[in-house]
Amino acid sequence: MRSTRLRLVLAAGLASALVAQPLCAQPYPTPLAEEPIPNVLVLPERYPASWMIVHDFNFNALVDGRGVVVDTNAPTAPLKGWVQVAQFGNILHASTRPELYSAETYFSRLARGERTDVVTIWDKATLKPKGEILLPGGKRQQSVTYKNSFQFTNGERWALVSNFTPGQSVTVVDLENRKVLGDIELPGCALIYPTGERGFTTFCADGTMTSLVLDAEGKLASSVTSTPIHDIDNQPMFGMPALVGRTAWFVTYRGQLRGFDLSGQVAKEVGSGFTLGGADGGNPEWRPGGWQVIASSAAGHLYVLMNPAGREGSHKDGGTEVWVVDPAKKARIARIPLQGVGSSIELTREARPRLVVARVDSVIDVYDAVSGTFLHSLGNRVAFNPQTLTAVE
Amino acid sequence: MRSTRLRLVLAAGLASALVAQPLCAQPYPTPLAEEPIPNVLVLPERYPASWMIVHDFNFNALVDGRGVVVDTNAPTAPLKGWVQVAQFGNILHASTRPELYSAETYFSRLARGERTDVVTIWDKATLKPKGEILLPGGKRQQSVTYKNSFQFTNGERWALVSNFTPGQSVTVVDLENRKVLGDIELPGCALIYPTGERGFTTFCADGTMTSLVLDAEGKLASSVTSTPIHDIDNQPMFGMPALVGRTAWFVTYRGQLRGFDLSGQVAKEVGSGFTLGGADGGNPEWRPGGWQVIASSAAGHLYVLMNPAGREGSHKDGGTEVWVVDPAKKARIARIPLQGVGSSIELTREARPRLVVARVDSVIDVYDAVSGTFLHSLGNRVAFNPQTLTAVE
Amino acid sequence: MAQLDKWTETLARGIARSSSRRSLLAWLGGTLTGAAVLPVLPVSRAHAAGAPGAAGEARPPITSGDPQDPGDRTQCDYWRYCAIDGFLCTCCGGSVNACPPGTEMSPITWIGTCTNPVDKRAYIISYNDCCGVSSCGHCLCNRNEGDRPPVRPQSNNDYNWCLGTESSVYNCSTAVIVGVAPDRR
Amino acid sequence: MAQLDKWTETLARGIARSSSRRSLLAWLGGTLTGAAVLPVLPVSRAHAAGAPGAAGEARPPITSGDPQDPGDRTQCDYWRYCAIDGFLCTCCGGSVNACPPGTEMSPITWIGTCTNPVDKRAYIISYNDCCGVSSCGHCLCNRNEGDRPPVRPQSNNDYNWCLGTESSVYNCSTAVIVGVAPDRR
Repeated sequence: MRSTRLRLVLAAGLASALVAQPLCAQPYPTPLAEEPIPNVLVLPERYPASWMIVHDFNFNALVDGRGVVVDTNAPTAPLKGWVQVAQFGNILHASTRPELYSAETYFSRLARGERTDVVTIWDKATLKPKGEILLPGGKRQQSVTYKNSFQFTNGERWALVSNFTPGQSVTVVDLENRKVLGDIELPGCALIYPTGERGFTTFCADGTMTSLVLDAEGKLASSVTSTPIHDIDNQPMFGMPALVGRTAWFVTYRGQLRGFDLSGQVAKEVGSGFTLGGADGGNPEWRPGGWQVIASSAAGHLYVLMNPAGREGSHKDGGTEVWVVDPAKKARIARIPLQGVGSSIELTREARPRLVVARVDSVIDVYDAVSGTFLHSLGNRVAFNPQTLTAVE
Repeated sequence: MRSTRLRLVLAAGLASALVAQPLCAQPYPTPLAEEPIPNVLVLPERYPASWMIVHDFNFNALVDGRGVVVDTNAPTAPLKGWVQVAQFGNILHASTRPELYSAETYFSRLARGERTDVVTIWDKATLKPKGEILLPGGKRQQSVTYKNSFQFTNGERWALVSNFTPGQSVTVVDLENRKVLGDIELPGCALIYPTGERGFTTFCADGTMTSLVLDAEGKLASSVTSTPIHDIDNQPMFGMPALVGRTAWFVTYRGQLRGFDLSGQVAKEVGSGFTLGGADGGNPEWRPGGWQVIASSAAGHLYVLMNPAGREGSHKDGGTEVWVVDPAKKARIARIPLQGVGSSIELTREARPRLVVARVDSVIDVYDAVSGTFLHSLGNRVAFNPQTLTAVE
Repeated sequence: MAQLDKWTETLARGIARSSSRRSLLAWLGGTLTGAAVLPVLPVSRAHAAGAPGAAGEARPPITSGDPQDPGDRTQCDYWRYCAIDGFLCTCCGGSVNACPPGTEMSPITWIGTCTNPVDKRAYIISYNDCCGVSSCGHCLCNRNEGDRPPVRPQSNNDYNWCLGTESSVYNCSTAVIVGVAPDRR
Repeated sequence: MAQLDKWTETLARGIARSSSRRSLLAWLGGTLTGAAVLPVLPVSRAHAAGAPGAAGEARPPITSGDPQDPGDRTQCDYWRYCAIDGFLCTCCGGSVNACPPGTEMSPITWIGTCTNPVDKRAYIISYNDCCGVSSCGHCLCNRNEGDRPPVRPQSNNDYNWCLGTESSVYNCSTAVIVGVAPDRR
């Protein structure tokens, strides 16, 4: 390329014209080596288990959201790079392909003009876009990001995108063949919890849940609606669960834990649920609080972010402790005091897992998830608004 | 529209179903009045003389720059609204038409994809776009914003847009007929200082200045290049001058003041220039410092932002005083100490002008320009990065 | 705009499916007289930790001048904001009930019931979003009393209600008085 | 890319017009041996007020591990940054001499001459920008020694040097050793 030639000409001119003069008593006889240009870093195709995807929602410029790749074990340089996740978007991390996916909305003139909704396919190693799938209709759901607005199904070959106009539907996207398969209407129901091989479950405003099975073309094959199981008024469940295997553990605003087996075509509640219990120091009481408030370890323990100032309306205020629960024993087994007010938590899938806490002041702290010991802080060097955390599986 | 109908149905339902119960001993017998929906504020077509246009460069999201309309006399609500000025853009305020113009660059996917350079025409009253003029070639100059990258000529009927690829040229835009007239090549020359009726002057890397006259079609009619007048190495002039009538007053990094008469077709230096002088407390010496460091009053006084830590390389560090100079007397007539480190200054064109100082911490302070008295602060409530200030003429 | 009719239908269907079989108006009445209905836009964790009222920026107060409408409209604890979530338009070139120049007011939104501390009435407040201009960035405020998960959109304030507008880009939120609610039960 | 040839021509023409009639190489030599040539991107007034070295964020140091290349690469006072202007790529997923994943390194840029405080050599530093991803937002650094107005682009650090790249959107700036300069005169 011309540009390379020009640069080389310049470099050659410099190298020939500008030879270093020897210095007296120079303790370093050899100058520092010349360094290559261009030089762009590349990430591994498989991210290490200490890495996470942090969704920077960037409230002060919502059009400029980011899916940040973060090494939680590297406090000096936690930020590894990012992919764009524009305007109330979502980010998905694949475990079967070296790809990330963002569901985004663009306007041709930043905040106005022609709207384009897309699923963008990103190369995990280069963080460059590999392609995009246009989403028709300008109906992609825009909300503060819930992971369960954008989920895989069919063994990560497809993605499901929530729509909200405020009519509710889900668009089925074939990621392998990069095309939209169609829409599933979901009146009165929201969020996506993959169930079975090729389907998903959604919770509905009447307190029921509906499990849908898709056919090979992505059309609705069958659906089963439960009796009301969700007391939205008095025991509402946070929208994002923690997975232990294929069991999704939800926590309610008042601290009830409920498990749903999503392995079959129809979601089924596991047992009867149980309470996190109380503790001293609550004013008026301890309740879960934050954005992504529940996480799981590979060992099957649940971690819940807890707010001592629990009351009606405190559920997004963040928390000052993480409580650890063994759902097999239906018992709390530890309390982890935090360095600051946390808003979202996630555990790495390392052999000895770490608890990662995004704080309300944008700081991200890392703890030993087994002992609860504070390990180090990533500072506020990752994201303006770290909204969700996604462990690398 | 359906939406209006739905809203009215809802409102009617509320109004009929939900009648307030009378309260005992109610000291306010009448409830607060219902308020109209929709309700969008509109600005006056002619902005008051206390208003300015503040260019928020928004470094943390350069794609999301803003041209903020600010009432400098309203510390409680200085921000009146803004127009978008995307990605190293420029903003121009017309005095002859109720319009603002932004020169901008968009990409179809925020930071990537197809590039579009435009001049956008904004209605000053509604702050809505009225149209845009596409700029061909993807060559619009992108730099930290200099007002003199985007200027009017031909009685505000045309605009001149600087290009940098790094080849240098100027695109002539017909604002009235919303079309591009053509490009003027300017090898080795940068920035635009309107001269005469239909032309401009530019400064060149060899120390000369060139004054160009355009014909009625926007083509180059003639040009005159001066002898070298600009000692770029030792007495470089800040790029943005202050205008007193059609005389552009430039200040150099070392505090020389030089006037250029731009009223004719060929720019001419006015007199011999003079120095701002020194003062105690300099370490090593007082020099101009900041981004927009020189401003003028309608009375013809010049205001220069001064840095007591003046040295080579301090010229963008901001200043702690504003020095007032009478160019007719070639004498400093006042020193105004500032509340904080200022980076850009401008005077209103009010009967008694105010000095507006944008600080390095994003705070904007307002002073009486005649007495130097601090009047009030607009806080950091206007812009993330207030880069330039433009008085309403 | 046709989407809004569909939404009405969706809402009706959702209500029809519900065990309580409430009508649209009953639903409105129920929510209005129950806990505050919470609408509109994004939680800010940067501010959520503070007590309601912590708007995060020191600024001079903006008041109505009417003793019957007390409080500082630049602060999150102003009475009308009992269910708001987003940047306060009062700080963005708009006002408590008007969008800034250059934006478009969303035709649909969610409403809350907020009690005026002086006249003790419960007012119905409509939190219309202002759309088509990028994030205001000033006076972020989030109060979640009565907020419920996205499964109940009409009670969830995480959705972007810039719907039915030319652009879905969110700028700020208003708090408009649209009526007086009956006494709380 | 053809623009770059044009730029070479422009530069040559500009030099031909100049009173000193220096050749391209002479120009390079002259600037290299004079005050540092300042390149690359935007002044931050938010940080410009601080002394050089005030990067504005507390963070652990990142060093080379080589005693011959001393200093903290996350700080504005690191020796290679004598003429940088922009977000330090070291804080953005890149390094002192590499762009973050997902970006494209600008093929042209401006160079400075920075003295290594340990080996006392003057190194030629190329401040290549990383492009195609939005503002990094970390470690903004601006040092203006030798900076001259836009009339001399080769000595002005206000220009966005994301030129000849697929996108002109600026992310961060590197500081790459490309050679050793002769002793300063």
